[in-house]
Amino acid sequence: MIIIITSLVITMLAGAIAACALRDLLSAAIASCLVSLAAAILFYFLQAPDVAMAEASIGAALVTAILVIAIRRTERQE
Amino acid sequence: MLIQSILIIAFGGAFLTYILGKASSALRDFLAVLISVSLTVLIFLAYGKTGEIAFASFMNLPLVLRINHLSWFFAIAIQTVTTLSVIFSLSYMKGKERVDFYYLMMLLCNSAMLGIVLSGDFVSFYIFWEIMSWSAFLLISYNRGGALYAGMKYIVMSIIGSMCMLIGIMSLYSTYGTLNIREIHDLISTASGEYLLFISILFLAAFGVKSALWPIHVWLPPAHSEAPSPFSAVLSSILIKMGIYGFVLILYVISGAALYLGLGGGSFRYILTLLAAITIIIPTFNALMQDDAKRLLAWSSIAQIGYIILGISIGTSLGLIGGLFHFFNHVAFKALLFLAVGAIEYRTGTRDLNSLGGLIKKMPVTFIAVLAGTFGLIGIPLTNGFVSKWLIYKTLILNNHPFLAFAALVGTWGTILYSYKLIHNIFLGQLPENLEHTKPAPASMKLPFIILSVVIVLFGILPGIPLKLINLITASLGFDLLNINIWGIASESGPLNIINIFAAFAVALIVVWFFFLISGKKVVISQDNSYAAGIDVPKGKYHYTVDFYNPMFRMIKPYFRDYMDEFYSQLVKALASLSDRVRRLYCGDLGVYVIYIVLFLSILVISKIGLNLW
Amino acid sequence: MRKIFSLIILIILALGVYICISEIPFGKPGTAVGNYYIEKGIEETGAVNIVTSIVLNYRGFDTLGEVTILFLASLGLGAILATVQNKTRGVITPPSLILTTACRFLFPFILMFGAYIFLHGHLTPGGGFQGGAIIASGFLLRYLGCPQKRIRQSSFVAIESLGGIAFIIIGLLGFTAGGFFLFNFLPKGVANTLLSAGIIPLIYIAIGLKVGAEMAGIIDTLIEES
Amino acid sequence: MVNPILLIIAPLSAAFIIPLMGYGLKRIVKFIPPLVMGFNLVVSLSLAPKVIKNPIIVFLGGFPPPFGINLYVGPLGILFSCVISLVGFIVSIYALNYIKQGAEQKYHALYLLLLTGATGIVLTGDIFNLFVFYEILCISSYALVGYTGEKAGIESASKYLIQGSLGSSLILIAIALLYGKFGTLNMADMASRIDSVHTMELFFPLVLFITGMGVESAIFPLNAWLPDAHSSAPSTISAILSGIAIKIGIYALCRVIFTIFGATDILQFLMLLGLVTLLVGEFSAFSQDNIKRMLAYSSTGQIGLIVFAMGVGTQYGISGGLFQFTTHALSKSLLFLTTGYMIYRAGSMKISALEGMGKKMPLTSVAFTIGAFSLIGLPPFIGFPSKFMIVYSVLARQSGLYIVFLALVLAGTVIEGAYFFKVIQAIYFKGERKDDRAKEAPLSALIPVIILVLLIIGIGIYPKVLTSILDSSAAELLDRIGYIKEALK
Repeated sequence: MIIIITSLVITMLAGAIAACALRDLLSAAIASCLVSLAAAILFYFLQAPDVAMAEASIGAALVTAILVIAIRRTERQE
Repeated sequence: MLIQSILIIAFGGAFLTYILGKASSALRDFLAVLISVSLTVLIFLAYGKTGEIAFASFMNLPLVLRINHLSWFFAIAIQTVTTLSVIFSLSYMKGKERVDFYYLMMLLCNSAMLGIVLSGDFVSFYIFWEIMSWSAFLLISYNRGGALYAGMKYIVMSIIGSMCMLIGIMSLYSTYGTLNIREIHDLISTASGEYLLFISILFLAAFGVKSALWPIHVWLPPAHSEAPSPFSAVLSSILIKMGIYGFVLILYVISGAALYLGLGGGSFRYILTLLAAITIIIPTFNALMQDDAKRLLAWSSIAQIGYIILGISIGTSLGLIGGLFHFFNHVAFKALLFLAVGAIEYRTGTRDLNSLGGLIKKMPVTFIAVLAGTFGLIGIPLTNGFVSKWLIYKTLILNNHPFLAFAALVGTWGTILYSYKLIHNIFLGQLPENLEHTKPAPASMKLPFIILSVVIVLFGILPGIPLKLINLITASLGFDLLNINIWGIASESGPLNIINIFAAFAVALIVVWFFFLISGKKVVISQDNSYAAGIDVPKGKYHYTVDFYNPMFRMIKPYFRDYMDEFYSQLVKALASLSDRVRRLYCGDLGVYVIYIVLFLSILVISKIGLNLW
Repeated sequence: MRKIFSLIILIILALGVYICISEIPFGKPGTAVGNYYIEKGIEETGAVNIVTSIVLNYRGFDTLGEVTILFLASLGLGAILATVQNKTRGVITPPSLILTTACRFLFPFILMFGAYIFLHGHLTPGGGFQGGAIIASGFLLRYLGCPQKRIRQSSFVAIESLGGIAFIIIGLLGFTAGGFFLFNFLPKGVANTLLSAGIIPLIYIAIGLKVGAEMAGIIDTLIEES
Repeated sequence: MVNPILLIIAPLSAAFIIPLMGYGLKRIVKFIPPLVMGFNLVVSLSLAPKVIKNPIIVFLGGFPPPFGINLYVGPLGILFSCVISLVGFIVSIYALNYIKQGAEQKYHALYLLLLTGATGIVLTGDIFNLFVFYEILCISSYALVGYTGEKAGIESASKYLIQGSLGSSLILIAIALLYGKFGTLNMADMASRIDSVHTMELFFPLVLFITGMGVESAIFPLNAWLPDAHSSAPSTISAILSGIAIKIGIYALCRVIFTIFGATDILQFLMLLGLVTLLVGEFSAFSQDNIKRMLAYSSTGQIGLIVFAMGVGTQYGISGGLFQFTTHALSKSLLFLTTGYMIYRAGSMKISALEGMGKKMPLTSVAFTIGAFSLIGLPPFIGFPSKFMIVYSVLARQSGLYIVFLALVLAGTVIEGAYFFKVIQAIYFKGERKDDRAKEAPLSALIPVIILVLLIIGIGIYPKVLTSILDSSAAELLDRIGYIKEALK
C-alpha cells in the first residue's frame, strides 16, 4: 500500500515539475494531466471514490481538453 | 439665538447667492451685499453679549457656539472686511467667469471664519477651520495660471497644519473627555508640563501655518498675490488672523498666561518671540525686493503678523493689548492696501511696480487711501498703526527685550522703505504712456477706501475706542484692567496720550507750514528738469521707477533669498522622486507580483520561526 | 538575478513551511463533526452515501455556491470571449470514418453513464458533479470526433439557468415547507432504494444537467472561438 | 420577519434567470439588478434595528450549527450588507445607460453574482461557506474586469486571476489545516476550540489566511493586481471593486483574526501593515497621470487606513475602521462613477484630458469634488467623522509609538490631499477658457451620483445615523465569547 501511494506521489511531483519545466506547452498540459490522473488514483486508494471520480473526469479529461484547445488558439511554444 | 442666526444667515446666504446667481447676476450682487451688510449689523447688535449655546452634537460631542468680547472683536473685523470686499467686488468681478462661484466661496469662507471665532468647542472650531481652508483654496486657484501653484502650496501646508491641529484636539479629547474650550481651560491646570508642551507645539504648527509664521510662511506670498484682489484683502487681513485668534485661544484662553509663561521652563515663550522677531525682519526685506505690488503687500503681511505675534507672545497685559490692537489695525490698513492695489490693477491691468507710475492725478482717491494705508503700516503718528506699534515697543522695552525691540525697529525701517516704494512706484513719478487714459476707481471701490481710511485715522486719534474693548478682552483672559481713556492709556505701566502727540504733531505741522509759506513762491519743476537737466527726453523710455532700491538689493540680495521656500521645494522634489520610485514597485510583471506574494508569506513565517516576533 | 532571488525566497519559504508543518500532527484528524455525520447521516438524510448526504444536505448551501462558481466560470468565459472578434478558423482536417462512427456510437452510452452516476449519487459514489463532468466529456468526444455537428449555445445556457433555478426552487420549497432553506422536506424513503433521501436525487438531477451543460458549454465556446 | 437568506437568494436567482431572458426580454434585463439590489437594500435596512438588539441565526437545511451551515446575521453583517446593497443599487442605476458594449446580459448576471458573493461572505457563519462565496466574488470580478474584451482588460483580468487564485489556494490550505485540527468548519465552533495559546498549528493557518485574504483586500505588497484591474475595468466595475470587493477581503480578514483566532497579539503588526499599505498607496497615487489608476492607488491607501484602524483593536478604533469603510465605499464609488462619464466625454484617462470639465459637466465635477473632499477627510463630508474616530481611537491608546504611527497616517492624508486637489484644480481652473456647451452626463448617471452626494453630506453632518450600528458591529467583532454563544445557542 505504502509503495503504491509513494509511487503515485512521486508521479504527481514529477508531473508537476515537468509541467513547469517543459517549454512545449502541449507537453506541459499533458504533464499536468498526469498529475490529475495520479491524484485521482491516489484519492481512490485513500478511500475517496467520489473525489476520485470528479478528479478523473474534470481534472484529467476536461481541464486537459480545455488547455489543449487554448494552446491551439495561441502558440505551442512558451 | 443671535449667534445661531448669524451663522444660519451666513451659510444660508452663501448658498442662496449661488443659486440666485444662476438666475440673475444683478440680484446676486444685491443679495451678496445685503447679506454681508445685515451680518455686520447683526454682529454689531451682539456687542457686549456673552453666552454659550449648544446647537448640535457630533459623535456624542455637543457642538457649542459662544460669544464673548474676544470673539466679538474678531467677528466684527471679519465681517467688516468681507462686507467691504464684497462691495469692492461688485465692479471688480463684473464680467469675469464663474462669478457665482466666486461669491459662494467668498461668503462661505466668511461664514466659516465667523464660525471659527464663534465656536465654543474644538470640534466645531476644526470643522469651520477646514471649511475655511478649502473654500479659500478654491478662491486662490481662481485666477488660473500661477494661481494653481499658489493654491496647491497653500492647501498642502494648510492640511499639514490642520492635521497637527487634529492630533492636538483629539489628544485633548482623549485626555480630558471634553472639547469644550471653557471646560478644557478648567481642567488643563492639572496637566503635566510635557503634555502641555506637546499640545502647544502641535497647535503652534497649526496656527503658525495659517498665520504664516516664519519658517512656515512660504504659502503666503504666492497665494496673496495670485488670488483675486478682493479676496487677497480678505486673506491678508483676516484669514491669516485666524491663526492669531488660534494663538490667543491656545495661549491665553486655554492655558492662561501663567501656564503659558512657564511652558517648557519659559523656553516656549522665548522661541515664539524669537520666531516672531525673525518673522518681522526677513519678510520685511523680502517685501523690499518685490516688483509685484500684491506680492510686496503679501510679504509685508507676514512681517506685520510678526509684530502681532511678538506682542501677543510676550505675555503681559500691555503686549497682548498691543498685539490685538495691531491685529485690528492691520486688518484695516492691509485690507485697504490690497483693495487699492486691486483697483489699480482693475483700471490699469497690471500690478507690476516697474510699469506703473504717476497715477496720482488719475486716481486721487485711491492715492489718498494708499497714503493712509501706508502711514498706518509704517506707524506714523495719528494713524492707528502708531498706537499699536507704540504699545508693542513699550512692552518690549518695559520687559527688557532690547534685541526684540531692535528687531521691531529694523522692521519698521524696512516698512518705511517698501511703503515708499509702493506709493512712489504707483502714484508718483512719470506716467507711462499707455496709462494716459486711466479712469479713477468706480464708486463701489471708493466706498471701502473711504471707510477704511476713516477707520485708520479715527482710531489713530481716538485709540481709546478700540482699546477699551481690547482691555475688556485682556481682562477676561485674567489680566488686570488698565486705566483707559479715549485718548489712550493712562496707567503708569504704559502711558500713552494721543493729545500730547497730537499737540506735538500739530506744532510741527504748523512750523513746517510756516516755513513753507515764507520760503517763497511755488516753483513747478518738470520731470525733465530734475532728471535730464532740462533737455527733452523721449517719453516713456526713462522710467525711473524701474529697479527701485537697486543698489540696496545688491547689498542684501545674497542674504535675503527665501531659503525656506527653496528648502520646501527640494523636499517636495525629493518626495516626488520617492513616490515615483515607490510606484515602480508595480512594474506590471506578473512574475514579480507573484514573488511579492511569496515574499510576504515567507516574511510572515520567518518572523515567527526565526525571530519569534509574535 | 531574479531567478536566483526567487529561488532563495522559495527555499526560505519551503524551510519555514516545513518547520511549521512538522509541528502539525498529521494523520490524527479531529473528527468533531465527522463522527456525527457517520452516526446520524443515514438516519437524518436517508442517503446511504454519506458524502452525498454531507454535500447536499448538511452542506447543501456550499453546493449551491459551488454550482454558482461553475456557472460563473462559463458565464465569464462567454462574456469575455463574446467580444473578442477573431474568427479565423484553422483548417479542420475531417476525422476518419472510424473515429466518427465510434463517437456517435459511444456518445449516448456516455450520456447514460453520466445520468446513472448523478441519479445514483445518494446510493453509490458519485453525484451531480461527477455525472455532469462525464456528460460533458461525452460532448467533448463528440466535438472532437464529429466537429461539424454543433449544438446551439443557447440550449446549454437555458439548461444551466434552469438547473440553477431548479436548485433554488427546491431550496425555497424546503423553506416554505419546513422553515429552513434547503430543508429536506420530502419523505426520506427506505435507505438503499432509488427513491429515497428526499430532495437529494432531485437536486442531483438539477446539478448533473447543469454541470454537464456548463462544461459542454465552456468547451463549445472555446472550440467555437478557435 | 423577513428571512435574511433572501439577501443571498434574491440576487442569486436573478442571476440564474437573466440568461434565460435572452430571448425577447432583452430590453428589461438591465432593470433587474436595480430591482434586486433595491429589494436587498430594503430588507437589510428593515433587519438592521432587530439585528442590533439580537443577532439572527439562520440554519440552512435545518441542521444546527456545527453540523450544518448557518448564517450569522449580526450587526456587522447587516452593516456590510446594507452598504453592499446600497452601493450595488446605485451603481446598477448608473449602469443602465453606461453599459452598452459587449455582452450586456452577461455583465448584469456577473454583476449580481459579485454582489451575491459579497453578501454571502458577510452573512455566513461557516468558514468553508465563506470560502465558497469568496470564490464567487473573486471569479465574477475577474470576469467583469476583462469583460469589455479589450486587450488591457483581459491582460489585467488574467493577472488578477492568477494572483487571486494563488491567494484562494492559500486560504483553502488554511481551511483544510484548521479542519484537520478541529474537525469542524463552523466559525463559532472553531473559535470555541481555539485556545488563547498560539502554537504553530494555529500560527500557520493564520499566516495563510492573512496572505490569502490580503490578496483580495489589497494589502501591500499583495495588491499588485489592483491598479491594473481597477483602471482597465469599466467604471461601474471599478466602483464596485473598489467600493465593495476589496473591503470584503478586509471583512474576511477581520472575521478570521478577531472572531476565530482572537489573535489580539498581531494587532500591532496589522497596524504596521495598514500603515505601509497606506503610505505606499498614497505615494504611488501621487505620481500618477491616469485618473483611474490614481483612484485605484488611493483605494489602496484607504484600505491601509481601514486596516490600520482595525489594528488599533479598541471598540472605538474598530468602529472608526468600519466607518472609514462606509466612507470609502460611498466616496470612492462616487469618484469612479463621476470619472466614468468624464472619461467617456474626454476620451482619455489622462488627468490633463479632464481640464475644463468644470464647465462642460458642472454637476459631475461638483460631485467629484465632494467625493475627493470626503476622502481627504474634510468636514462637513462623511470622511471627517470617520477620520475623527480613527484619530481619536489611536490617541486614546496614550502611547508614543501610536502617535508616531498616527503622524505617518496623517502624512499619508496630506499626500492624498495634494493629488486630489491637483485633479480638482485641473477640472476647474485649467485648460482653455472655451465656452463649451455644457454636456452633462445623462440622467441615469446623475441620479446615482446625486444620491451618493446627499448621503455623503448627510452622514457627514449627522453621523449619528451610523454610530449605533457601528458600535454594535465593533462589539460583535471584539466579543468572541458572545459570538460563540449566540451562534451555538
